[in-house]
Amino acid sequence: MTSSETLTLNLLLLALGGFGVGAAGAVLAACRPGVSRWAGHVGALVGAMAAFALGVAGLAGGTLDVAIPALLPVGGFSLGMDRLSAFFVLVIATAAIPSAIYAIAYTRAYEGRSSLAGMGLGFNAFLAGMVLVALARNVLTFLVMWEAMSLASYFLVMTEAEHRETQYAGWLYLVTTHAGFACLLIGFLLMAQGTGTMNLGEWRAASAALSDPVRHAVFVLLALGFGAKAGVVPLHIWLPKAHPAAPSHVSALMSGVMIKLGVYGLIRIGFDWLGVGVSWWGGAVLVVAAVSAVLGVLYALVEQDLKCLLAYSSVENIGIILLGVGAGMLFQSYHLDALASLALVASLYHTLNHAVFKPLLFMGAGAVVHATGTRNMEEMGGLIKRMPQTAACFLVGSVAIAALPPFNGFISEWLMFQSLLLSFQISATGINLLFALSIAALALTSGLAAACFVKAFGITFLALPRSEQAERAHEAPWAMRGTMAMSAVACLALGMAPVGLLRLLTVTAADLTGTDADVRFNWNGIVANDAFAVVSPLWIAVALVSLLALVPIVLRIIGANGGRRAYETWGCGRALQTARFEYTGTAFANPFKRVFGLLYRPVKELDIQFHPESRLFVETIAYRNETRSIFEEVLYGPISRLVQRGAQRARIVQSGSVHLYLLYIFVALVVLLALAG
Amino acid sequence: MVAELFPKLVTLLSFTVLGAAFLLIVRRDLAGQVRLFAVQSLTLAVLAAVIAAFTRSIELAGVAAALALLKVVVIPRVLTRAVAKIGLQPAALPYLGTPATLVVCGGLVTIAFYVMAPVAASNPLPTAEAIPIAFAGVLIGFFVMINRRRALTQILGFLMLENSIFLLALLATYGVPFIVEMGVFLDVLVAVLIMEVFIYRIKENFDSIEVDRLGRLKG
Amino acid sequence: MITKIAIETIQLLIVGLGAPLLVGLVRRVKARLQGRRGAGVLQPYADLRKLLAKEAVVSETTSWIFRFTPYLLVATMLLSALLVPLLTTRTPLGFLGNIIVLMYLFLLGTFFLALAGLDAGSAFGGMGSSREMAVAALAEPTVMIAIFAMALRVGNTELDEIVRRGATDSLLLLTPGHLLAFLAFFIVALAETGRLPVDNPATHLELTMIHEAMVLEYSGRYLMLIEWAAGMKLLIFLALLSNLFFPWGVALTVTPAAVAVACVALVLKVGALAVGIAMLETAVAKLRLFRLPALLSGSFALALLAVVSFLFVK
Amino acid sequence: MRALLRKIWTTPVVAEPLAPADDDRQIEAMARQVDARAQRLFGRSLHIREVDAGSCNGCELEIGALNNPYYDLERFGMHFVASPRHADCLLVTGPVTRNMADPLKRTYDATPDPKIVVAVGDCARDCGIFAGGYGVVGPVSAIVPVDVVVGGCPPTPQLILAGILAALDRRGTFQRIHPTDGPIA
Repeated sequence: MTSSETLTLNLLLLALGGFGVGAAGAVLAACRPGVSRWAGHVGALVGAMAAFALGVAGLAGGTLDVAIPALLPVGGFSLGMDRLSAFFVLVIATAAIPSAIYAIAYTRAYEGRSSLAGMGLGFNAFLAGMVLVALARNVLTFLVMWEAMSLASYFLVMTEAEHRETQYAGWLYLVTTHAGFACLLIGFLLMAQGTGTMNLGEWRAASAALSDPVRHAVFVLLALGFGAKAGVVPLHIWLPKAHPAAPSHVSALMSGVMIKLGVYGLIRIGFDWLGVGVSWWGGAVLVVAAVSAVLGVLYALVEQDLKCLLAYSSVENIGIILLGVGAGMLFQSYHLDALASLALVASLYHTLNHAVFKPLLFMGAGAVVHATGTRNMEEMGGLIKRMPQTAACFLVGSVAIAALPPFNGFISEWLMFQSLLLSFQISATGINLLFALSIAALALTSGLAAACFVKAFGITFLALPRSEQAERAHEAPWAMRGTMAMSAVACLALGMAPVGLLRLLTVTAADLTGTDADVRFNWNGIVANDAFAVVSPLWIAVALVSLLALVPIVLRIIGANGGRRAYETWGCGRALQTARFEYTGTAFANPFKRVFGLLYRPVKELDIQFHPESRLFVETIAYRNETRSIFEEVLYGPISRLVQRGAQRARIVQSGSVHLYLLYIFVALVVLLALAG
Repeated sequence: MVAELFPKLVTLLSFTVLGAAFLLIVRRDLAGQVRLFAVQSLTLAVLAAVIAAFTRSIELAGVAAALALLKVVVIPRVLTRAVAKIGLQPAALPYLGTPATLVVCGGLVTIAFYVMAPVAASNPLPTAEAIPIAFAGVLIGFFVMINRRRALTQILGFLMLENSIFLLALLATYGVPFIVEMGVFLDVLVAVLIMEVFIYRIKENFDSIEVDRLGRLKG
Repeated sequence: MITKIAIETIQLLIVGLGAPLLVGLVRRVKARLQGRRGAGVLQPYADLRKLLAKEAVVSETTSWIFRFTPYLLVATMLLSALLVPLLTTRTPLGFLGNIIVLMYLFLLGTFFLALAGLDAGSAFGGMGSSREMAVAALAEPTVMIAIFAMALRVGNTELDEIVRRGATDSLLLLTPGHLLAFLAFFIVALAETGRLPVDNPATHLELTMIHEAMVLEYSGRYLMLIEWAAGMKLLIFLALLSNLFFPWGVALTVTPAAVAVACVALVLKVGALAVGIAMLETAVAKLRLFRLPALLSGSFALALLAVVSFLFVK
Repeated sequence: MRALLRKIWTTPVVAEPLAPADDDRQIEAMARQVDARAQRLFGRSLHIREVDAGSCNGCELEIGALNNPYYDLERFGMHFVASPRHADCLLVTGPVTRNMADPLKRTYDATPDPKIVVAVGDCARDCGIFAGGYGVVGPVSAIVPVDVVVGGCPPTPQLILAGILAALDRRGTFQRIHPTDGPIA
């Protein structure tokens, strides 16, 4: 064992130890909620920091090889680490560190309401499960950890199980995640049978032996399984329900990293396990990604529930990430490996970025929900005066997720655009058109995302408070603000100085495709494909800030009037200025609702009650303007009815007679013996 | 230089013809549609003249002149008179809205390019690269005839279709023989006149020129 | 080094000082077309100077975002002025970013302006923000597809390089895809800069406003900055249109004579486009808000056709 | 569009030129004065917000006429704006009714300094024929400080221009305001 392996092994043990101690501490101190809260989350923090170090070590070239045959049947418990695994461990840790600190303060509100021991246990198990999924090197290890991660997050979603919607969300989550699990199980078994090995690391070499139909079947099954976890449209329906139902620090992790493990799986099947794929695989991923990105942000735009909005925006960001994955797969099948690497770099960059700003936004939303007691944006407003620091952090997150310079989302989207634009190097007209449409989809997504976060920030934080709770809101505790500030600084750092990370990502991508990415970079800028496109994030930021400073100075020199008088908002001389005159979130989204009416199928109802004596006096006006989800109505409605009918039929076999049950077993045994013989 | 410029110019003019077809889709008022048709025909005549000059063909120059006379002057006059006689009509919306129509026509252009690109590649003439454009015009003309409710707009769709076919012949073989072309022109003129009479009939009988109402004629 | 500084300074001066002149020119031509005499072309300078001398009345409801936005808008426009190839194909600060960076800088300004519109808590401001974001979002795909068309044509997305290719290969300008991309980009420019038929810059009716509704709350120096920035945005868009699609006169080498010619050419081209816009604004009416998607989808179709034609008609 | 452009081409500029030898000497002389004064006081840029405080709309018709090609207010660097925040001058019409008294005050307060107020029409001066009506509070000067009153029922556009000029005269002292309170930002 080399010294680097010792280091990584120690870091892994430290991480798992941290999670283990955290879980144990939380459970042992169950009767002292305060202690349990600290123990659970400090343990998680230590573990996450160790995992961060492990990820960095892995990206720097460290490897890991752990095999404990006795722990699990069929191949045993086996862990390993290549750069891709290390990168995802890093992503997990990046989101977990702020979440854990935030949770220490945030979960205080749950004392006496929910079991903090359960939360501590679930949180640590969730983190450990995710880290081990990324490191798993054996089918059974992978599946067991995948299930552990899913179950732990399910229990965390159910923290506030007393609400009906939470129960529904939990149920939906459980069903879809297990449907996905079933797909994964079948896919893995087919793969293991075809290649003759349960070791994930050997699949790439062995996949050549697979017959074509099996390869396609494995791809489809695994893509469905991982896609369901990633929350791509139309497998996304659980996501906007389950993520908001969980406590905010857990939502941050679920949206920030758990769904990324779906991306991890898709990258593995697209670039590693199945070798170089056929072109329709990449095309399919590209189409699904484009649809997810556009629909995700469209649904986010009309959402009034702040956390739901963020959850839908996760669907959008997964779409953006997968655009890169799909494009990379297509490039690879056309033997443009350097471009494939570029697309993959863009994807991975966006993965990390999303793991920074989405938790930031969820933590901000948590602080707001904590302060106002509601998730409905229509009851917020004016919070920038009451919680200025939270507002500033949330603004940074919003600008970053809207992919605007000089923050990190901009860099990854810029890279993504370049890799898509460079698709003109493929000389197949149909593919070119497909890329043109996905460029349009990405552009539409970025425009809509900007609109969506203008709404999210503007309605939540600006203007006058729309409810009494918002009026009385107060700034979040320092620990929560501190973690948000930390994430905000990370957004800026990753946006202004992408060099270090890019260096690691290009190596990671090169490991998968075998060729260096078609991109050069240094502190002065990033150059894609030999001067095809240039950007200089650092200098843009510097120039922007200096111009910003310059303008007021020049104004003062030329003698501008510096007077400022505060007066009420101009409302055409109206006597009363209340929050009722403000534009609401619903109104803000209305133009989009009309333009994309085909997708939203808005339901409008206007109900006016007149005064009994005169129609000139109105007693009440009720206006309802809701959107319906086509997916739930058109796609899942029939499926669930079908399943229900099937279940009704299947009830016949459940007779209650022990003799009959024994007969079933006996028949099954005989059939199996006959087949085996 | 001329040899280089010529194909570019042909392609550009062909695209203008197609562009006029696109504008016709967007345009709502009948008089504007008729004027657009005149513009399209004029572009076509110019294109024919350019090709005539390049190939030094007197026949083709004659065709260009005849085309200019017939489709830029005569037929628009006839149609404008028809528009004036019918008077103002309540707006009849096409079956598909403008954005949807644009999407469909965009798709038709793509299909036309996809189908005709090999044909264009195998044709040795310098004008060949514009063949897909002409074919796209044919498809769009067809679609306009399907999509519009008014009899007059359908005539315009037909005329556009005819223009595109002429363009196709021009690009692929530098035009069909003079005598054939003249025959076609005559046919078109007669067709337009007959259809005009029909429009008046429909208008008198139904007080509308929406073709849907013809369904009432069923026994 | 000195030439580089000189070029960037000239660019800044052209954009910063030329913007009011451009706005004045458009207004003057429009007035003349309406049978009026109109204010002189220098009127916007007087307006801006007067606004600087006035106090600013700021709503009590607003936060720092309201006051920060005008400065940010001006800063983004000045930064854009530094990286756009106005005069030469060797713009010294061109390395800051390509055309996509430029579009995102504009979007950054729009983002904050929309927030500022919401900040005062007035219904007008919110309405303006919502509409502005809708128009911006729907225009975005056209921009990117037009960029893709250009990438297909010249194999590059660097502004300098696109202009250089256009200037050296004059036959390229005759290709249909080029003109289609120009039309698409032109419609987008109208939408992004709030001109008719998308938005009426001279309207007094709050209910029909887009851009104006967002800035109803601004006064004094803040209003001056916003109007100046709006003028600069118009100028940058027109300069982009003229240099990307009609790169006549752009200096390929950096010599004083060539740069002088480029200056004159730029003034002529932008002036011609401004007169064109004034004529268009006289001839067309503002589109109803919910007819805008038809216009923008039309521009999208044009851009897509440009891509198709570059793919098939080489 | 072609027809429209032809029409534009054949229609001359109908705005009265500033040169003498025009039949309507009164407006022209005044307009010249406005031109010179406005230049000195507001740097040849004056933005006007119109407030209807209860007028019968007769004055509004005349004010509207200022915008037409004949009077063409814009050539003097003046134009009407949509918000008092953008305005330098309030043009108030009508006897101030009860419902409009408060909005008028608020509009005045919402206008940044320096600003001028011109009351237009007999009603704005002394409530005209509406004086003593139960819904009328009083003339404009009872609510906000007025710089100039333009009489007439309704006043002609020339007179309104003259009024703006006079107002500029009386407020001649605030030509240039220097930074007084607070830093720029």
